[in-house]
Amino acid sequence: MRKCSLDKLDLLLGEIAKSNELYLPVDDSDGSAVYKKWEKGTALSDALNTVRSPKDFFFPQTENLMEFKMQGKNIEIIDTRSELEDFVIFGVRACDVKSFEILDRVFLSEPVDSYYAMRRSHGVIISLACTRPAETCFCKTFGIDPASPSGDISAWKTESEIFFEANNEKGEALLSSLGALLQDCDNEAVEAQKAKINAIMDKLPLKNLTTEGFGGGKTAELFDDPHWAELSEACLGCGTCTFVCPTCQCYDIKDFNTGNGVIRFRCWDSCMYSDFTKMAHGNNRLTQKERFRQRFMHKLVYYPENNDGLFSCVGCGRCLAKCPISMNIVKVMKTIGGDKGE
Amino acid sequence: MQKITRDVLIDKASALLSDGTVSCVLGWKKGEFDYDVTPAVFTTHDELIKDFVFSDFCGANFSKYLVSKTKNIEGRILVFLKPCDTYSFNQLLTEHRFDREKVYAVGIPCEGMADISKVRAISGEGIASIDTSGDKMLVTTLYDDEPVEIAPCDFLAERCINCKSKKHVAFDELIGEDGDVIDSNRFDEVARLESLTPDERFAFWQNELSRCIRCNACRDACPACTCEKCVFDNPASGIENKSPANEFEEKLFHIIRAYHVAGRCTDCGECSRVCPQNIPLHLLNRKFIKDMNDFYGEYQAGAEVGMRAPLVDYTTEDLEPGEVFDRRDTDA
Amino acid sequence: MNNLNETLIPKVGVITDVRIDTPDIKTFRVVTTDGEKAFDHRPGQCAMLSVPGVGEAMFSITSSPTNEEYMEFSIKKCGCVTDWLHQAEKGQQITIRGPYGKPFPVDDVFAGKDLLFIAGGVGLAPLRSVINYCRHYRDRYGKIDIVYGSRSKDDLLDYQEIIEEWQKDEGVNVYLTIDNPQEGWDGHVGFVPNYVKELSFDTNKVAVICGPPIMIKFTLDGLCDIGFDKTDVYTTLELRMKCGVGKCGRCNVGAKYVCKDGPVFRCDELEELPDEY
Amino acid sequence: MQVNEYKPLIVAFCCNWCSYAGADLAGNNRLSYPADVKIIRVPCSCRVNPMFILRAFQRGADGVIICGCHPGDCHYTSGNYYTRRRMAALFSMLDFLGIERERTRLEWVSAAEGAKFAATMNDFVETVTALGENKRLEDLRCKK
Repeated sequence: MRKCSLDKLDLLLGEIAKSNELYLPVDDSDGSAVYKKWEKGTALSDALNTVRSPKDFFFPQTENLMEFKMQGKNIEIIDTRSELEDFVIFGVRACDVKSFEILDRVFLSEPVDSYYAMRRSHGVIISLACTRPAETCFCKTFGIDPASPSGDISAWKTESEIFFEANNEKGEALLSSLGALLQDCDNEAVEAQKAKINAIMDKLPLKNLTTEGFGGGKTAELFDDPHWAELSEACLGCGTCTFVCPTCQCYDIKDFNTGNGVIRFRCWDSCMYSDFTKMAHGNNRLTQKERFRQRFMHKLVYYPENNDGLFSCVGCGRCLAKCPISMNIVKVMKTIGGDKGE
Repeated sequence: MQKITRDVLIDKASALLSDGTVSCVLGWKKGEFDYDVTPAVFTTHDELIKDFVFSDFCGANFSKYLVSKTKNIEGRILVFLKPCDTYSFNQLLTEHRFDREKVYAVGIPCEGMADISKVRAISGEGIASIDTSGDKMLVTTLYDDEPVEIAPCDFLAERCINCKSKKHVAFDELIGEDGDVIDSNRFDEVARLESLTPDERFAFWQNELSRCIRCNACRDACPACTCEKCVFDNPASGIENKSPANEFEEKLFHIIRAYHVAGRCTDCGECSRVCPQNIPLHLLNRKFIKDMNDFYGEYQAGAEVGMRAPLVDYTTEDLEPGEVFDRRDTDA
Repeated sequence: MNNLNETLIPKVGVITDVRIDTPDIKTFRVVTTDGEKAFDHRPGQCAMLSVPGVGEAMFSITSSPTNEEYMEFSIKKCGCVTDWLHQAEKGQQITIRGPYGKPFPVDDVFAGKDLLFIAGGVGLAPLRSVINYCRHYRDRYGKIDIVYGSRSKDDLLDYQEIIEEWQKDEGVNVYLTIDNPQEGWDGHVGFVPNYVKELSFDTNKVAVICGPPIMIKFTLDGLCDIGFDKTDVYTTLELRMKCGVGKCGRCNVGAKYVCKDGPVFRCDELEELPDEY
Repeated sequence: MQVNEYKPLIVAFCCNWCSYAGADLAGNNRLSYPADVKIIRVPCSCRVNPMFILRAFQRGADGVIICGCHPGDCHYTSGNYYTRRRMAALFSMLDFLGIERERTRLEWVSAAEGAKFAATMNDFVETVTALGENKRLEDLRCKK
């Protein structure tokens, strides 16, 4: 374990930024936190988490896939990608680090998505333990420990110091490169910090939320649950929950005619949108109830069924905070899951 | 705090349910916390007792729900309307979006609704409970033993601080006393932006709109956006339902969204309330409202049923677009 | 083979022949710019065809894998991409990627069995690939029965091939039907599900159904009525797809992705999935 | 260097019944206006959807001008009155977003006003040339 005093954090970030692009949560003009590129004087946000999840780094909201040049009947396909530089994401919370594992299972399973894989291989993740979990947090439900985040390097912030521990070679290489800015230390302070966080975790209102009743093989039982209709009743069909979600990974592939060629790009899509499954001859999810059900069944049943029981939710609480009508996965889990009739 | 209590509303709803005036009630359902209420339809007294809430966090405008909820129902639906909701209600009636006979509207007074992000900014994250029964809001967090006191001026949503009317313009029945149209300062921020240089305005909007994630929540929550098929749902538009690829598409979406409701927007402020990225979208709508008031005379969408909006009307003596700027420049 | 590392980047294909099958179905012959087959596939698999600027869509490969020169796609005009393709002429380039999906189990389950193919309308397109595969390796399979119906005589796909080749094959029986009586048609008239029941096949065979959802549903019911077991009946599904590799998240039925786990499903498997297709 | 050679691309939406004929007349009378003005004929100036204007900017226009019949002379009685209100609102909104107000213009040009058409175009091109390239409503993907 190594440490650095907080007043030297700026120097440390500057050192990291010398050889890598460095991104970290900073306070935005509207008061919320957002990942931004570090420049001299950029301060780490004190907010618990960013509104947009860090999935953007590996799975950007819009990404060009290729370009086509057309002449007469002929088509030329141009791969427009350029080589990426290494980059570092600093201050990723435990829940968001876990979300990368969930995305990896989709994009890195055969056939590998090379766009995602390339970004993933160039990114170094420095996680940061939470100090002030919010009432909307329920990461424990999915077995995530906010006091011990994973990532290439784990970090803990106390009142006066910041502690680092490398979790793999990639992380070790980065920490070593920072040389004298870091001092070796024992893990006493970090252990104390962990204990403090865990004490708070026991006070969280959603601490007893359970995944009981969900998981692979539950399709038949839950698909026709009568509660879907009332849960989805007020749903506006907007894409807020899907776009702030760190694990939502559905995308669309579209063409844009620039006037001198066609750019094929992919962008986030939302199962909440009415045209998500619309085909030339019809739509198999006609009402918001079906679209709503798809989102939660995917996270709580379909995904675990295909991924050894791993749920596709990390309990970050973004959808709880941002849904315009305050409908969210917690309400769904409590209504149709194991807590039924609580 | 709200002057009217949950109990009064439940009594009213239960009475109307039991005498058969209405078959269901569109109301607010309590959530996990003290602030996350969800619009819901109640059909029995027991359901109301169990889940109905009314507090400073019941900001959602119910009028738009009537478009879908009045279809396929037996009897009438009871809806509670705050003064600003009644304007949207009238506007939707003007556009023949729902059947008035299917609705029983109960006007309720509103003391202004809270903006949870403002509350959070003061109390800090980790809200354990919120007491809205007193004049000041008492917020207890997981981290402090003593509650934080927040005054209305600090927690009220922007749209409520600049409330345009406490008067109900449509109802079948009113609970409490009706208020008046208020001479609010709602156009001050628009005027401030107008007084900036074009470069400053460009920088302001560039920064605000760059946060847009195109979740479409502003459109989906807007009571004026009730097209069966929106241009932003049409694949042929090239910009349907998808994230903005660049700054141009951000602007395109927001200009067209605001433009399409120009003259029909009642300034209910739902667009800004639902925006997950806190973009002050209502300023775009207010700009149109302010312009139309300036150019064509005062007009409040939804004030009465059947009014003709400025953009579907004309006089032979209207200003030329060029004169618009000349006039503003001489004013300034 | 498609480069696995670049699943989303297609190859350029050339339309070398366009055959007008019915008033709204054309069959396109596609090869790469080198004049070769774009990739190998198995019967029942699909490919993503696209017209840059118009869109990309999944189509079943209707030609048999045993055809080593080119691939064929029978495409009904019904949306943006298909409208555009219907206007395309010989020599037009498009893009192609694949193959996608799970094929029919032609080499294990089907081997040695009597086969019954039931198709309606453009639903013959995915089956033609299997039928021709089985005809090619005729000795590996038992008797082959084909029931094919369409709205009218003019709407029968691959009519020439059916008359001139399939019907002449030994051990292959073709039963054609059209929905309504028509001048110049002396064959059977009636809907496919009813015809299948009338024909009352013996049940010791594997059946494959493809057609409009309503036809599949009634035909399956009909087969069950005459004693077929759902474990012996296969069908193929179609839903909106974008990536073709089970990642874009829209073609799932329950936990199964049609592009990856389908499009071929055994009817008993299908029954376990939620009714959302 | 390039600034000197800069020639703006102008899109002119012209009403079929007046301005388009006005443009014809300008041509017949050998009145010159810059070739960078691309005319799009519309059945009436009120056919111009705000989206058309934004699209024109997206596709590389540096200025967009809408020409219709003089108020009172609309072939469809009142189309241009609506245009006037719509464009007043839209131009004001573009200005509110900080987009140069001089890039958009509405002019009334009758079929007899060939000279006015040419003069209007010359003036508009001059104005937009002075502004330079459209940077605030551009779509980089559409630039070569």
